[in-house]
Amino acid sequence: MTDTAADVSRWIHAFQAEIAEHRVRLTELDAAIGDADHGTNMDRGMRAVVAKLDDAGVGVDIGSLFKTVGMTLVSSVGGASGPLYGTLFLRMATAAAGLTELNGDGWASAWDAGVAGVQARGKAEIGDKTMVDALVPASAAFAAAVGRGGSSAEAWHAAAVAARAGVKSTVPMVARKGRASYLGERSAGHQDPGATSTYLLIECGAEVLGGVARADRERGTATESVST
Amino acid sequence: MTDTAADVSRWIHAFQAEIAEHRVRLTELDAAIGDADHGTNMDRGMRAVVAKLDDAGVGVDIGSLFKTVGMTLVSSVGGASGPLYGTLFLRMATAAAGLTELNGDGWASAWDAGVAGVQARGKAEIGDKTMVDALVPASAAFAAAVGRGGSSAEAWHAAAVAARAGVKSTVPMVARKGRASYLGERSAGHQDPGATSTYLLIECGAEVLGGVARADRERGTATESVST
Amino acid sequence: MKKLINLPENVVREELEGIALAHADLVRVSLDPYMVIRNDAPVQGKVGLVSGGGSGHEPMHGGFVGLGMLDAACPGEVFTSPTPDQILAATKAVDGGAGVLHIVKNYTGDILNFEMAAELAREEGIEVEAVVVADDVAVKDSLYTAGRRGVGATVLAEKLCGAAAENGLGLKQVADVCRHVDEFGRSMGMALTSCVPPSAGRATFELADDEMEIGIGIHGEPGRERMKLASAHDIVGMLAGALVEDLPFRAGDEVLAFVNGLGGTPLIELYVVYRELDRFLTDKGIIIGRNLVGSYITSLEMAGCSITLLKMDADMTALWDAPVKTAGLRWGA
Amino acid sequence: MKKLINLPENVVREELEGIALAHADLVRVSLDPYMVIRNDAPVQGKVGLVSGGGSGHEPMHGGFVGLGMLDAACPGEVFTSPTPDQILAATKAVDGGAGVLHIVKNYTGDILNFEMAAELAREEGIEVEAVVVADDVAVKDSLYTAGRRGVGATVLAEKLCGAAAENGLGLKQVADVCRHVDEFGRSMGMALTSCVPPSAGRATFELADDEMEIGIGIHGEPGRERMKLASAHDIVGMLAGALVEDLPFRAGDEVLAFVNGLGGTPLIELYVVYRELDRFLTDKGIIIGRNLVGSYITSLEMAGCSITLLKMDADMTALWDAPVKTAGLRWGA
Ligand SMILES: Nc1ncnc2c1ncn2[C@@H]1O[C@H](COP(=O)(O)OP(=O)(O)O)[C@@H](O)[C@H]1O
Ligand SMILES: Nc1ncnc2c1ncn2[C@@H]1O[C@H](COP(=O)(O)OP(=O)(O)O)[C@@H](O)[C@H]1O
Ligand SMILES: [Mg+2]
Ligand SMILES: [Mg+2]
Ligand SMILES: [Mg+2]
Ligand SMILES: [Mg+2]
Repeated sequence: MTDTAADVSRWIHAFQAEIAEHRVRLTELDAAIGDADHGTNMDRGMRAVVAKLDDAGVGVDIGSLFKTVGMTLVSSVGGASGPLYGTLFLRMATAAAGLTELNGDGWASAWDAGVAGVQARGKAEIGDKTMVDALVPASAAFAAAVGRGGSSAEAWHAAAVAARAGVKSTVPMVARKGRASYLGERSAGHQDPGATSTYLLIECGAEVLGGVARADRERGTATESVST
Repeated sequence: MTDTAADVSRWIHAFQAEIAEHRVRLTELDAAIGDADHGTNMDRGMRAVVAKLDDAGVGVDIGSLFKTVGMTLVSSVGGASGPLYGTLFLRMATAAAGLTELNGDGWASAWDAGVAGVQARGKAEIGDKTMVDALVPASAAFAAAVGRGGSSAEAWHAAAVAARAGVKSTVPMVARKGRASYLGERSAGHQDPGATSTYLLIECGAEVLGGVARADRERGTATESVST
Repeated sequence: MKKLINLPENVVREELEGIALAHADLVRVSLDPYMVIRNDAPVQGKVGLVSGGGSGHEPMHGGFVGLGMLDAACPGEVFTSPTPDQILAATKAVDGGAGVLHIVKNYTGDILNFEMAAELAREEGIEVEAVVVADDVAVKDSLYTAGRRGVGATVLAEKLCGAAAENGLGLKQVADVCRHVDEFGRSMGMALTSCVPPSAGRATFELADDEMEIGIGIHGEPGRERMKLASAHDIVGMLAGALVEDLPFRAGDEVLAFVNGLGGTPLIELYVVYRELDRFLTDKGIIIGRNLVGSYITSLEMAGCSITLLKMDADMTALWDAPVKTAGLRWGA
Repeated sequence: MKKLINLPENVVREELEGIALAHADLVRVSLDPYMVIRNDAPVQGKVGLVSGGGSGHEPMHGGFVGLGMLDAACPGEVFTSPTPDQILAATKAVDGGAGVLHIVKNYTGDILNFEMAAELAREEGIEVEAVVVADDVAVKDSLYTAGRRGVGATVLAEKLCGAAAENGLGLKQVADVCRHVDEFGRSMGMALTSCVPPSAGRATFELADDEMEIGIGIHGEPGRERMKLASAHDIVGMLAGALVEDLPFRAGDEVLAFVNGLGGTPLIELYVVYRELDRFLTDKGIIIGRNLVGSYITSLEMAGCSITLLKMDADMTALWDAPVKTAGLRWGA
């Protein structure tokens, strides 16, 4: 498992396409418990990201690639998700600073740093019904697979499975962070939009970088709202 | 035909009751070509008038009775109809100043003065789709009947018939005065609310002072909107 | 009917009580008859300014009482002209010996009631002039109508005359300022939704979800045309186009451009409209010397806007810039 | 969707262009990134004041930029927080060497973006303090929520801090004024109709013709309770009752009473509400020292109102009375 900046860039492009495809659905999820803009926000941000990458060129330094992604998200998304996704990538950038290749351990520390950044910024814990519910288990599963000496495919697959379980787990939760928390008990029964977009991010990694075929992961079903 | 202040007061009371009964209908007529307040305006004014009469007592001077009616309408109605109905009664007051009885000639000159006042104030002519279209022919018919030596019943009956024809004549007219004039051609096909309330005023006189039975005059039909 | 009110028949009284409580530093309010009077009226030696009309157009007129604008406002019931005794009482209350100007919007009811009031006031020895403002180009001004309605230019007239009176000008000169506004001011409005008069309890007219009314009056009077909802750009083209043609306003003319909300339209939309108006006028070489953007002459909760253009000169501009201290319009004081 | 706009995606930019054109005498506007900046910024030696948030709440915040209030506002897209680079750029533009205060409404997005901006600004050597305003009592303030939303008290904070900064107070003292407002200010709102975000194109929630939402947020967030439409008297009882209990406000307390329209509610109704509020507070022995009635923090075209009460003392009152010269709030200048 070693990925170059070009590989990482393919992942980011795939994520942009995925967000564009699920924009309306993500906004609908946000309409139910937030303010109906998560799809619009992420779509605006990811379009800006790929425009930037296509403009500026990807280069070889994975750290600077992540930094470009993070900075662009921060400066184009706004809302809660802008700084959170931005921080995720900016911290991954610090972890991958100067690297031209990312191996299993490299990815694991990047994820770890990114997730820590998101939690430091947003103060959310598992169970608060946020993107953290997808991100933390995914990162942990990735690291565990790498620790067991697993392949790239195994690590990404484990992460995607964990992210998928994480996003599903948000459905019954009562939100304690973000806009959805205003709803109190009424937030239960709805899938968190941020956790859903995070799941899409990791799923894209599994496909593009882990080479895990889409069908294996029942792609896309996590964007369907699950009623309880 | 000689009426005392008490007779005149019965007429005014009857008119108040008539307006209260037809309030909604008058407002509906005004909604079609004006601003939906003629019934409310006249009802507010006539309630104030009878309250004033009941409070202050009617006295014997018909001139002061008319003056009270006119002043109260002026100060409680507002809109176009307040000054116009107010002026009608204030001019009748001047014509009847100091009189304790009104005979045919007295009534005819009072009407004549009142109508002249309304026209001086509002500058409307026959055909402009206003209360003038009921008032002018009614006053003329009253004077003609008196001139022919007709009885009170005959004079009031002639006035009511003329007023009724007058109000009906407003239906096809294109308004040239008041709020309805903004509608231009679209005002045609609607009966004028002010002409309608004027018709009710004269009809009440015919019943209370002329002793003309209601059925004879197909009472109330003039408040129905006539579609063309 | 969805309104923040108690009983519909008490709206005007309760509103006036609210104004009295909120703005005791600026005005005193009489409930019988309804009047909003400048706190320090009568100002000796100053021409008194009185306006009035039906309620439902707030902040006009009660919100424009104070230093540099009206001395008194006479609110009628919703959409119903005030009565002569009300106007007479206000005229007497603000007469500081230099005469009183009545600023009257051109509606039959307003005209007749103000006329009677002026006659009564003159009988009592007060010098009164009345100027009728008739600026709504949506209505044909002809022998066959009651003439153009008085709308947005009235707000400007009240400000400009107020400044003129404050500067010590005489009755005739202050009236001339008002006549200038009437002569060189033009307005037209449009509605996205109807107003709902409280006593009627229902919309005055119905517009489909994709319709608008061009040329609407501030009492919900029908306009020139009902048509499909258009963009702000096209709406401004229609409204401003009609105004510019009417006076006409010409390249090189300097104007005060007034974008007014009708009560249910938020400021964000008014600025979008103002941007279009600026572009429209700039395109024609017409110069915006001063502007006003906000909801100043409303029609209850009607959504929509009106545009008023007033041709300005240096004197008018100086009057516009002069201090004004009212609940609805305030600067320099 | 019935709005006076062109393309929904251009509303904010076009609004800002409109503001730039209408208020060139007060502010300069940047379109990339979006900023409304006081004309004479940076004012040397004065603490700079920056606020911002999603658009759709006009006149807040862009309409509050000027002498005696904000030095800069950062508008985001409709209902979307601005980004850190925007806030950073504004912070740099208004830094007059005395530090910059960020006035932040308590929403996760606003907090996070302002936090990042403050970090970046500090890295560039600018002293930044941030105070979060969280005054909406409709939301439970607990570990289990993102905390109370920042609403009406923000407007008051911007005015009061603006005056404090103008008076030459230091960053910490100006921030203390903001903390005072946060500590002693409470708000609650209610809606008669939903807002319609332009990009969504449809109402955020549906209310039946006889329903209202008590405790609504300014982005159409659900409130405490949906119930049958009540009288202004009862509505004020519910809103003001919740506020008074919460602080609590006690007999003898002096307050600033702020009745705010949400964008689609006309002034006539707000005065009816103000009358009820005055009666409610007077009944409880609470004294209204100052008041504000109008639409200052809106939610697009939502019909409804909010009430804010802020406990005042002599210092706060002096700050309130100090001159302010902005498009949205102006007196004494
Ligand atoms: N404190 C937080 N920590 C982590 N994630 C959060 C936090 N607050 C909100 N989120 C995530 O952000 C998502 C909403 O993003 P978005 O709709 O783009 O922003 P906003 O809520 O400002 O409109 C939520 O679904 C949630 O997953
Ligand atoms: N210039 C006028 N002369 C005579 N009658 C008039 C004139 N203008 C209006 N009217 C009458 O007034 C009536 C409307 O009265 P009302 O609805 O009470 O007043 P407003 O039009 O001010 O709302 C019209 O139906 C018409 O008969
Ligand atoms: Mg959202
Ligand atoms: Mg009428
Ligand atoms: Mg009327
Ligand atoms: Mg948002």
